[in-house]
Order: sequence, then C-alpha cells, then structure tokens
Amino acid sequence: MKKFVNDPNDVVAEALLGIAAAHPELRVDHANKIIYRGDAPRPGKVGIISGGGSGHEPMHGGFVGPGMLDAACAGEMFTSPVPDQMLEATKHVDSGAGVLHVVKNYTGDVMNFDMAAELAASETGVNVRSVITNDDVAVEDSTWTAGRRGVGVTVLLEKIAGAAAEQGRSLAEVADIADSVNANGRSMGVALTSCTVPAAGKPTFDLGEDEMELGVGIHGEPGRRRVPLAPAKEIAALLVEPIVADLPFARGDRVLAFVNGLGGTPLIELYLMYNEVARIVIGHGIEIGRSLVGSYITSLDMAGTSVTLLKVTDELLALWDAPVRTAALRWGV
Amino acid sequence: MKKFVNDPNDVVAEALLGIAAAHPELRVDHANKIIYRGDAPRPGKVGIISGGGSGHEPMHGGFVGPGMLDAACAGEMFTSPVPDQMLEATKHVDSGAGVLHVVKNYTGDVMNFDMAAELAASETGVNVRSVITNDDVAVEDSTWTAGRRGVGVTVLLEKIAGAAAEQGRSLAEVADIADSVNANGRSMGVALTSCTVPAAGKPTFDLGEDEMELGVGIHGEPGRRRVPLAPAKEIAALLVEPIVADLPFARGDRVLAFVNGLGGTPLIELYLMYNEVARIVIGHGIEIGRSLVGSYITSLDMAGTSVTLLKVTDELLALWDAPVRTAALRWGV
Amino acid sequence: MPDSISCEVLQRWIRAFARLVADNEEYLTRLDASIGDADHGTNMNRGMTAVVAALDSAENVASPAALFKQVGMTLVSTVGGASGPLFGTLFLRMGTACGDVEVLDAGGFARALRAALEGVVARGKAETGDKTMYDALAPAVDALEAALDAGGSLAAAVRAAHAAGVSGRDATTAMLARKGRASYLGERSVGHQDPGATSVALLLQAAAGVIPARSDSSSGSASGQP
Amino acid sequence: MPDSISCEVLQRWIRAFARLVADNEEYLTRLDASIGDADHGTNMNRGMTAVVAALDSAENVASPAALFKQVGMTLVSTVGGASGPLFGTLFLRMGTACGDVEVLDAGGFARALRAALEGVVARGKAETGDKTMYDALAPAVDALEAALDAGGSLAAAVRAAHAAGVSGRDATTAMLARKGRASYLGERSVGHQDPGATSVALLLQAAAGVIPARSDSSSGSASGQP
Ligand SMILES: Nc1ncnc2c1ncn2[C@@H]1O[C@H](COP(=O)(O)OP(=O)(O)O)[C@@H](O)[C@H]1O
Ligand SMILES: Nc1ncnc2c1ncn2[C@@H]1O[C@H](COP(=O)(O)OP(=O)(O)O)[C@@H](O)[C@H]1O
Ligand SMILES: [Mg+2]
Ligand SMILES: [Mg+2]
Ligand SMILES: [Mg+2]
Ligand SMILES: [Mg+2]
Repeated sequence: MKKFVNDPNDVVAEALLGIAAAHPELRVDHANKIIYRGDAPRPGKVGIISGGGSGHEPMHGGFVGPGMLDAACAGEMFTSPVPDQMLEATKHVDSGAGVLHVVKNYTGDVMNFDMAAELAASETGVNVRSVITNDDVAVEDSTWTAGRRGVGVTVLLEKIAGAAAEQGRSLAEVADIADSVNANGRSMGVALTSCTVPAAGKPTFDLGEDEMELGVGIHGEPGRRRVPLAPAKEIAALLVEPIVADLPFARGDRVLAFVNGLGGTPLIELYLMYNEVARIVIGHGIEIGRSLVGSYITSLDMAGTSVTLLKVTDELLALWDAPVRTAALRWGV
Repeated sequence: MKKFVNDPNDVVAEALLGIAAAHPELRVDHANKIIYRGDAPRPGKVGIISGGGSGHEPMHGGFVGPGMLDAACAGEMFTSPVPDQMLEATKHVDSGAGVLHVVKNYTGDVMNFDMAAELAASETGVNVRSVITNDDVAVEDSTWTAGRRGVGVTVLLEKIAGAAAEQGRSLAEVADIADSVNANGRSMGVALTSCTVPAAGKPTFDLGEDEMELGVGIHGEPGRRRVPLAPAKEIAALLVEPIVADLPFARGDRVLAFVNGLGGTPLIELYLMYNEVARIVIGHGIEIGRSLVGSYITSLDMAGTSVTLLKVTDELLALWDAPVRTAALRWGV
Repeated sequence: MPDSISCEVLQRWIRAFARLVADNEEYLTRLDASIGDADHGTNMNRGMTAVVAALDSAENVASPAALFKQVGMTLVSTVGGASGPLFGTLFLRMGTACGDVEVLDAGGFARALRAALEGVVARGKAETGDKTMYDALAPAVDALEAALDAGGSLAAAVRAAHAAGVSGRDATTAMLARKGRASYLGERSVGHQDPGATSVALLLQAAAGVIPARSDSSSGSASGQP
Repeated sequence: MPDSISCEVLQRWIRAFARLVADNEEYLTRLDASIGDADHGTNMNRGMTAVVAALDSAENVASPAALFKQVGMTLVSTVGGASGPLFGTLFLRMGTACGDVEVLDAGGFARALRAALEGVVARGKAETGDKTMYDALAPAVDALEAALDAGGSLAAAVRAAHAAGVSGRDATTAMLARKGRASYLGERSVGHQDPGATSVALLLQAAAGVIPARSDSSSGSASGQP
C-alpha cells in the first residue's frame, strides 16, 4: 500500500487535524469528528448538515461554509458516522429554524441518520428533515433492495440547498428544493483501478490491465459489470447514455453537467472526458447550462470518473450561481 | 496504461477542447494551444503569460483569469511549448504596458521562452521581462548544471504577480515582486509511484512496493535517491527539513505553506501530510500565515506530494489574499 | 441453579465474542471486500474493542438489561455503517427484553434473542434469503426455541442455535443479495458468504463456548479464551 | 561533379533522418525515460514528421540555405522541449552558413556543420563531457574536417564523421550529466546513453547513407530507404 499515512487506523483523525490547521475559518470538533462552519449557528438560518464515511474528500468537509453546509460529520473510512455525531451537529447548528440532514442512500448512512433523527426528536426540540440522495443509475431501483446509491448529485444538492438556506428560506422550502435536485439528477461511474482502504492494506478488488469496472459506487464495491478497457469516447457513451435514458433527459432540457474524478485520476483526463460527455449530451439536443469538472466526491485513490447530469430550472441555476465559500467550492464571494 | 484517453497523441488537444467547453469565461486558441483570459488584453495592465509542458494540470491553464494569468501556452505532454506560441500570446495580451513571462527553469522551457522573447524584441515592440522559477531544493544548484527545477513556487508566484499586475503596477514592479517570490520560496517532492506518459504507454520508472523516490520533479524524471517507504511523519520531515535548511527559514519567519498533490494522490492524504508539515514548520518557530492544500502542479497520474514554503511579507500576503478568479484558484470575487 | 445465566457469564460471552471478532477481523473484511466495501471486520472490531474497554472500566454491571444496553449503546456509538445500528439494536433489544432480573433463565434468554431478531428486522427490513445477518440469526433463534420447547437444556439449545446459525451463514453464499451494499452487485453477489451473517455465527459460537453442558456458570471456559 | 551535394541529396538526407527517427522513436523515448522525461523520441518524431510534410508540400526548394532554414524553422515550431531549439538552431545555422549557393561542396558542408555545432553551443552552453548531443556532434565535426584536410573524399569524410559521432554517443553512457534534465540525477545519470546524442548519431548515419562512395547524387540509396 503506497499512501501518505501513519497508523492506518488514524487516517481520519489526522486528516481532520490537517483540515483544521489549513482552514482556520472552520471549527473542527475532533472528539466528535465534526467540521463546522466557524460562525454556526447562524441566527434564523436553516441548518444543513451532512456526513458519511471518510475517503470521499473533499466531500463533505470541503463543502462546509457560507452558502453550503453548516456541518459535516466524518465517519470512519467508508463507514457512515454514528448517530451521536449527527445528533451533536444537529443540536449545534440549529438556530430554531430547523435542520436538514443530507443523507446518501446507503443502508448504514440511512440507519445511522434515522437513529440520529429519532434521538433529535426525543431528546431535543429540533425540527429535522432528511433528504436522501439516490442518483446512481448503475443500480437497479427496486423497493425490494437497498435501492440506488447516492453519488454525484449529493455535491450539487448540498450547494443548491445551501444557497436556499443562506437566502433564509424555511426548512420545508429548503427540503423541497433538495428533493427536487435529487429527483432531477442521475449519475454513473466507472473505475479503472480499485481503491485501497488503508486498514485493509490492499486493493479491494483486482482488475486486469485491459479491464474496467462499470457502474461502480464510491466505496470500492465492485460495479455491475466488468468490461474491456475502451477509448474515452466510448466510456463517455457508456456513462452518459444510461443517464439520459433513465430520467429521461429530453431534447430541449437544460442541465448542469458534472464530470467527477474518483481520487486517482488527474484533471487532464477529466477535461478530456468532459469534452466527450458534452459532445454526447449536446448531441441529444440537451443544453449544458453549467458545468463542474474536478474531483469532488472520491473513492480514496481509485482511478476512475463519474458523470452526473442535473436537469435545471432558472431557479436551480440561480441557486447554483449564488455565492459559496468553502474549501472545495468557492465563487461569488 | 489505464487512462481516459482516445489517441494518446491527441490528449493535449482534446483536454483543451474540454477546458474550453467547461469554462466559457476563457478563450482558447486551439490552433496555437493558448488559453486566454476572455477579456485580454486589459487596457493599461501588464500582461502575464506562462506556459510549459502539459500534464501538470491545473497549471497553467487553470490559473488564467482575473488576478492571475492573462494567457497560458500548453506544450505537448511534458514538453515545453514552442516559441511561436509564446510570441503569439505575448502579442495578444500586451496592451502597451509590457508582458511578463513566467518560466520554470528547465532547459527546454528556458530556451523556447528565450527564443520567443528574442522574436518579440525583433518583430514587435513589446516590452518583455522574464522571471525564472527554480525552487526545487532536491537539485544541487550550480552554474555548471541546468540548475534547480521550477516547481511549486510557480503557482504561488503566478498568483502574487497576477495580483500585482491587476493592481496596475508597472512591468518592472511586477517582475521584481515575482523575482522576490522566487527568491523566498523553496520546494521538495516525493513520488510513491511513477507517472505514465500516454504516448509512452508505460510507467516512466519502476518503483518497488516498499520504495519511494525522493526529490522527484514533475516530469517523471527519477529523483535524487530511492529510499524505503516511510510513515507520513517521516516523509514530511524528509521534505521539510531540507527546505528549511536551504533558504534558510528562521525562527520568527512567516510563511505560506503549500502541500501539493502530484496527480494520483487523494486529498485526504494531502491533509494528513499538511498536518505533519505544519507541525514540523511550527516546531522550527516559523509561523504559518497562509496555506494551500490540493493538487495544483501535477505530474500526470503520479502518486506523490510536494511541499513548498514561501517566506512572506505583509505585502506578499496582501497580494496573495487579493481577489482571483480562475478555474483552479478562486477567492475574493 | 441449572439453566440460568448470570451477568458474569453474559460478560464472558461478550468478551469471547470480542476475541473471536478480533481473531477474524481480516477474514471478515476480506469477505466484505468481495461484495461490499472491505470494512466489516474493522467495523466490528472497533466496536467490540470499545465494548470490552467499557466493560473493563465499569465498576460492576447491575443486571443483564444494563449490560446489554451498555453493549448496544457502545456499538451504536462506535461502529457506524450498517453493522453499527444493526448489532447495536440487537443488543439494545435484548436489554429491553430481559426486564428487571439479575439472572437470565433459559426462557428469558430465548425471549431476549427473539427480541434481538425483531430489532434487526425493524431496523433493516431484511427478509429470509436477502443474504444478510438475518439469515444466520433467524434460524438460530428458531432452533433455540425449538430445543427448549422440546425440553432440552439451555446448553444444548445454545449449541443447536449455533449449529443453525452456521448453516444459515453457509446458506448465504448461494443467495442473491437484496439488502445492504451487496445488493448493488445483483447476480455477482452470488457465490460469496455474507460478512454480517459470519459475525452472527461468531456471536453464537461465543455463546456455545461460555454456556457449557454442566451449567455451572463459574467453571465454564469460553472458546478462544486463554 | 565529385564531392558536392545537391539540394536533392540534402532532401534525401533529411528524409532518411526522419525515417530513422520514426524507426527509433520508442528507443529514443526509452533512453529518455531512464534519465529524463520519456519524450525525446516523441518530440523528434513529431518534428521530423512535420519537416517531411513541409518538404512534400513545398513546390521546390531553391537552395541548401532555404532548405535548412525551412527544416530549422519547422523543428523550432513543432518540437518544443530542449531538442526543439537545439536541433532547430542546428539546421538554422547550417542554412546561414551555406550562403547563396545552389550546390554545397565538401568545404561548404564542413563549414555548415561547424556552424551547426556553434549554434548548439550558443543555445545550450554545453561543453565536452556534459553528456549531451554536443558530445556526439563535436567529435563528428572534428572528424569531418580532419578527413577533408587530409585530402579524403567527402563520402569518406562523412563516414568518418558518422563513426566519430557513434563513438561520441557511446561515450555519453559513462558521463555524469551536467546539462539538461539528466543533470537532476547527478551520479545516477552515469550508465545511461544520452538520447540527444543518439539522435545526432542517427543524423550522421543518414548522411553517410545518402552520400555514398561514388558521389553520384542520383544513384545513392539512403540507408533504410525502401
Ligand atoms: N438491511 C439489512 N438488514 C440486515 N442486515 C443487513 C442489512 N444491510 C446490511 N446488513 C448486514 O450488514 C453487513 C455489512 O456490514 P458492514 O460492512 O459493517 O457495513 P457497511 O455495509 O455499511 O459497510 C452485511 O454483511 C449484512 O449482513
Ligand atoms: N544545454 C544543452 N545543450 C545541448 N544539448 C542539450 C542540452 N540540454 C539538453 N540537451 C539534449 O537534449 C536532449 C533531451 O531532449 P528532449 O528529451 O527532447 O527535451 P526535454 O529534456 O525538454 O524533454 C538530451 O538528451 C540532450 O542531448
Ligand atoms: Mg462501510
Ligand atoms: Mg520534455
Ligand atoms: Mg462494509
Ligand atoms: Mg525529454
């Protein structure tokens, strides 16, 4: 395992020390592994918290700040945080306007956030609403299974809901906007290599030199299908076509197109992929209103990419464009 | 080779198409492989151009925009651009106030920029000054060799000189500030894996599972020494101590600390490294005034990191804090 | 006092389980790597290490209910992921089901395990054949109850539960996952043993070790104990 | 017209060099991977491909000077890196040194190569033993001049130059690099052949191929030509 780590079990705690040192505008509760916006709680503002397993940086800690999240709870590597963390964060960021929980649809995340919400309801008077992201078209959606994974849309949702909260909208409004983002977004990913979980010390799965794993999530879970390595053009089609077909996105729609790196893929390849993705999207008669290219929701050191398309209205675009000041996304301020 | 590419020889051109598509605020001259700030030339403002081999993204194209570069010339992979590109960019961004060339100290870069400056002098009336970055302490500095490589300081210099130019300072002033940034910055890098140049198709060097390459540059050139893989703490010391000793940085100095990823290393490891780096720096009685953590000057898909320390004055800090709006660095606007 | 379990034996059970989890951490993680995210062993071991630390530092544990509650709370607060709420709820519900007794008799133990199973279902909505920890726990609880109903001793019933749990665990290999992370794999989940069911089998193995045939609570020696 | 080189022969030289570079692209890049950045073959091949394309599309090339200038400009504009300015300058200086002749005689050819060497030094400041293309080119120019001074034929002199260049190239292996990217390696650069010197040896090999013993410019066949 070739990583910059000390004891593999201390990675999360030590990375949090680094985040705290590098970003004095944040406040990090190391005991509870929570990253707070320095000025939380903001009077009158709906609080937004998220959280999840670590290993997806900059998500979620890199999205804490004005215009986005009030707090992020860091779980162990690829392991959802525990209810105590979300409860603590919920109490801390509530200013009376209520708190939105942004939860990615994984069994562990959903159960731990559920327990936190139950505790918040019984122990505190905080008004909590949850929004669950489940945008990964690689997974069959069925009420008989764990359902689709929450992936790239989570980033876009946290930005857009964060802007709505910053504008002083009510918890119900912010939650509805968040739900509509999730409803209008779809993603799909591909891995060229496995990731290596530090505590495991070796790659989670093995891939041949000429293979790639199509439909991967962000935890090194194997994907739906192993297929031969292909040129970027073809990979883009393998990712975009199922996304377009799923919503479905239609001629005349306007979208935010997001090409994301999974951690080990450099920016030059992401821009090359964006070119192919944009070509296909535009070829469908879909207009690209905004774009985002970079590694924002990662899977440790996995080489790979995911594509997210979000159908946008003028309102969603305005919220996307609204000022944001976090470690990972920053504009307008 | 596991990469998102089509024809390996088209990587640079296709990535530029992606950059152009993703950043409508930029103007890309695809024939000459130049990325321009959309509103260049800015009347009365000193123009700043840079450039170098591709494979270091976001450098330099990701630094084009208000408060930083006016243009970036993209060379072939790891190959400095040709004089025609720098000449074209120089002519285009000059508004009469002159143009600063930011050149990393590599034989090829220096010679090509030199030829461009000679051509600019003979063919146009543009007043050109060049600043050469050579901050890599891994390389012995001697007038008998090619001298030290330009690495991490280049990023900081482009930001700071860009801010000075944006404030309307003269070419001489901007160049002097740039020189002082280079004089006060030092860097050193380490690789855990080689990079793979797409046209070569295989890793440039082989590293055993328990080895790392200390003192690497950003082109897959082997480093100065191959050493056993070590915990992050020890790696941080191997990078920081030679930097501190070289300038030398002294008790009471204030620095900007920059922990950079080389392309294949995820953010969580960079933050963990930042924690170790900061600890050592502070242990020397050096104050960290500002920090930057992320992958800004990369070496394709190389897993590795570099550390840069820049001794700052109040003036340099103010220029660092000044507004910047580029694809990769954005704040204050 | 035949066929009853003291707080001390329950503690030995928990500690024996913790030891088995530690010994099998890598194995559990490897199972999870095949159809999940390669952390189940790490998760369970982090949780059970915290549980043992809490037991070590607690003055004395008043009752089975208090003990199980402490174990459950510790797991919920330290494990995370799917197994944190699931194994946490398992113990929390056992605690509630124990009621206000100082020693658990065979019927009480069976009721506690049944409540544990119901808690897991309440949390995770798993059904038979979904390829989860449920598929090891459900047959074990059934077997325990059946053995006691047939007049068997607690020790024999726990052995039967363990055997049924192992069979249930083994049966998960052939199943197509419909819950948890493995469900993302669809057909590709077939042929791999479920990590959570494997942990349940270890829990039952620990129980069989500490509740020996002669149910003298102080002479029993847990399997894997030094 | 013994011992003289027409524009057509010069073109054949350039084309033969381009072919050798193409055939050795991977080899040159591999040499560069050991002590540089793994692009020398790619760089030279990109440049020489562009040169050949320019020759193909040019109506007719008026003079040796014009030909060399075109080659040099094309290399400067398409290669980049260290070899772009260096090989570009090499040809540009040859062009300037040729003067206004239609055919190059032996002395003119020798003067052109001497000027090329001086151009490389002016650009790159390399000295003997720095482990660069200079270490192949300098002995070759010396050998060419010596052979002509001793009354040898142009063909024999070019062969001598090629032999000296090959020796010079081989000698780079033992050198410690003091210029270019390889200098970053210090001691570790020893034991590897310099890629730029290898390209120079190919340039000389191409010359030896197109300037055959019987210097009938139209019957010569360049090595490597179909
Ligand atoms: N809905 C569910 N009901 C019951 N058990 C479940 C459910 N989902 C997952 N599990 C169990 O949890 C185990 C995985 O636990 P673990 O790896 O620790 O959590 P995570 O999946 O969050 O990484 C699975 O092997 C399975 O037995
Ligand atoms: N200062 C110099 N003078 C002469 N030749 C040099 C000098 N620096 C480098 N070279 C030559 O250039 C070659 C490398 O060319 P190339 O790999 O194409 O460029 P780069 O080093 O920019 O990647 C070296 O092998 C060496 O022969
Ligand atoms: Mg997990
Ligand atoms: Mg190069
Ligand atoms: Mg797991
Ligand atoms: Mg090279």
